Amino acid sequence: MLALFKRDVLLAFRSGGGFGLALAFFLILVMFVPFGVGTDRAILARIAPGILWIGALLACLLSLDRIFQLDAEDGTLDVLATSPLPLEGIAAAKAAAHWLTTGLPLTIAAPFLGYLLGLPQAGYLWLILSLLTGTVALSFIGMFGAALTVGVKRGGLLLSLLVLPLYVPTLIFGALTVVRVTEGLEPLSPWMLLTGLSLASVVAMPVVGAMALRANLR
Amino acid sequence: MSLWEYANPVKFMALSGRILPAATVLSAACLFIGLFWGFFLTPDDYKQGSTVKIIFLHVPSALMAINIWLMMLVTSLVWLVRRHHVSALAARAAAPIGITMTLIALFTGAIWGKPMWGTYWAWDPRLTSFMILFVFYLGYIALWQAIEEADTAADLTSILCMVGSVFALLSRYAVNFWNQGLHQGASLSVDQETHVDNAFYLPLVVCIAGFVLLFVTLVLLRTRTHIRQRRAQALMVREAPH
Amino acid sequence: MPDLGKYAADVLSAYGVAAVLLIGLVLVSLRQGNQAKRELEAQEARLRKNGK
Amino acid sequence: MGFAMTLVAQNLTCKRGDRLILSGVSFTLNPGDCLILRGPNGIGKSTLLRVLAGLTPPAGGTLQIDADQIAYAGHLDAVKAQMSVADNLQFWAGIYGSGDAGQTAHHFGLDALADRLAHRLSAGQKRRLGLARLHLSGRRIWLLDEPTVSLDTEHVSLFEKAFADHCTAGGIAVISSHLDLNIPGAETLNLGQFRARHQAQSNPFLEDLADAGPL
Repeated sequence: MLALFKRDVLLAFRSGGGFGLALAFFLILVMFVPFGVGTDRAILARIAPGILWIGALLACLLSLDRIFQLDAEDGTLDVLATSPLPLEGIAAAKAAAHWLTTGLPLTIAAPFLGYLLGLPQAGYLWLILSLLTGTVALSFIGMFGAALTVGVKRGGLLLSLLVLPLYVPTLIFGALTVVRVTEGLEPLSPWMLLTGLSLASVVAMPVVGAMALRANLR
Repeated sequence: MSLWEYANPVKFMALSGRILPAATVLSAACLFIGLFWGFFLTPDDYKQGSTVKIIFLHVPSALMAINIWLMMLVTSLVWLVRRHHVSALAARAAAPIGITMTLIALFTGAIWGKPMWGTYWAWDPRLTSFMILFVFYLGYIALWQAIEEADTAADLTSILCMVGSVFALLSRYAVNFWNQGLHQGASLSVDQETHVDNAFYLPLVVCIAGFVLLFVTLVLLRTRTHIRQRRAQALMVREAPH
Repeated sequence: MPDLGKYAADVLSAYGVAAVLLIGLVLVSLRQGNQAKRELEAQEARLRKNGK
Repeated sequence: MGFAMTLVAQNLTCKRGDRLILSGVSFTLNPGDCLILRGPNGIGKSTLLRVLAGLTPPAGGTLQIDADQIAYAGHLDAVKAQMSVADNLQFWAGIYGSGDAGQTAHHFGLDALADRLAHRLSAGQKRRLGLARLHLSGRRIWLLDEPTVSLDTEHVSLFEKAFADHCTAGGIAVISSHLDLNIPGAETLNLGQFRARHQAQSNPFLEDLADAGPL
């Protein structure tokens, strides 16, 4: 499992990998917000938590279809499925690699982009914390969507349609954590729910992801 | 005589063919009586005026929107566990009905909302949940259409339905957590104190029965269509050997 | 026609939208059903003719 | 060894989509046996190999095979183009938790190419890398789908030798091929004899549907 995880991380950084893509997309998205809503500091600061969370979520979505598609195209997925690794392990390793190469960089980039939007002082710690645990759920749920659509040619759009509704609770709890702290309310309860959701995804998503993969490999 | 026998397509076609005319007549009658009664014979509400008549569309369609998803969940699980093809096809047949019911619930709700709350749309938890349900239906239908191999499509949509149900519940909880709403409590409940007035209660029950029967009629009709399409594919194997 | 008062437009449009959607669904279902039936019958006839 | 290492297929039935393509496929392979699957295009060689590999469940019949000993190679090379030859081998060594990547590279004459990115390999070199992966897996049952396609005669004989060595060492190989392979002691199974009757459906539901009178 470790070997697969390491290889996926490595490939993300190689040419044609998705590493820089998500970050660049996140930056551009945040940059576009003042173009759309104006430069009023008060408005930007107010919508900053939501923008950052939605931006991270969409950036995460961007590289999901690479999780299985590339391995399916060159036959690696078939071989992996007959290897000592259980499909659940393959699914988990790939989701974890996706998180390390997408979720984690987005988390690290978020406070800087938050500064550009004038996120209130109190928000930074919880922005980082919420993205740190929340992007785990995004990667694992997204991996499930990728497993469903691995057999569909050019399934990127379908993948988004399937995954976005599944992202609703994650987005609500994640953004709410940051919104609440910037409004001077306690952020702990939505954050705990968010983290619980992430933990549950880590446990459950590889199982259903493997089910979907099995159906697709048939 | 067990229910599982209707997993045999021939038996299902025979039975559904016999039920269908009766179901059609009954659902048309119930819908006509219920809606006629509701529209023409009920008094105006002292507070809501004539808009209360929208209840006869809004409540049944909202109930059906959720229950059709539940029915899809059950038939999907039956497919995953026992691999009865008719069950998978019934889930497929139900989805477009479910999405239509969701749309009716959303539209009638919005139209009702304007005079009552002063706006067509508010980010009320229930409205929001229905919007989310709508997107779930969309994804489910899109997945069926995207996958060519019929049994694989049945597998994948069933898994999506299963996982989607969990996330729909989670979303409902999350949305409640996020915003408290404008909706009144349950319209229908055993508790005489809270449920809607008797004058509306009876026609509402007839309307709900009408919607349920309409669903049964349509789901049978659509399942029959899918079985015929499946037979056409199966016969293609005979037509073009290897 | 009952007197719908000042909300006439709202009530009527709600019933209108619902009617359009429901009738649309019924018509689409019927059309798909008939089409599937027709195509299947054509196919069955073809198979019978070829004696398979 | 012994019982667990034999591969027994009894009355196997394979499907492709709605269509039953093979039925009644039976054979027994003991350690050291090599089976070459022959037959016209589309007969179901690839499908049978996928069934043996456990990727596709058989539509019927029984299959006894030690899943922990399977090394499968489909018609795609499963080679990562963006990684070097050495990295590719190292990765599979990590997945199978066995074998020495360097030694295997040497064994298959891939030493000189070790640092080359896989997308710059020729078709034959890629195939050789795929073969090295099978060897590296340390698994006893090799399932190969058209391993010699697009290879020159020199490579073909290299492959034949590798299969012969594997079987001599007590391994099992099932190889689909469109041309004759010269492997000593190999048996050939022509799948044409197992072709399912051409009307057969892949499951009872479809069989019922197709057999029914007009619906």
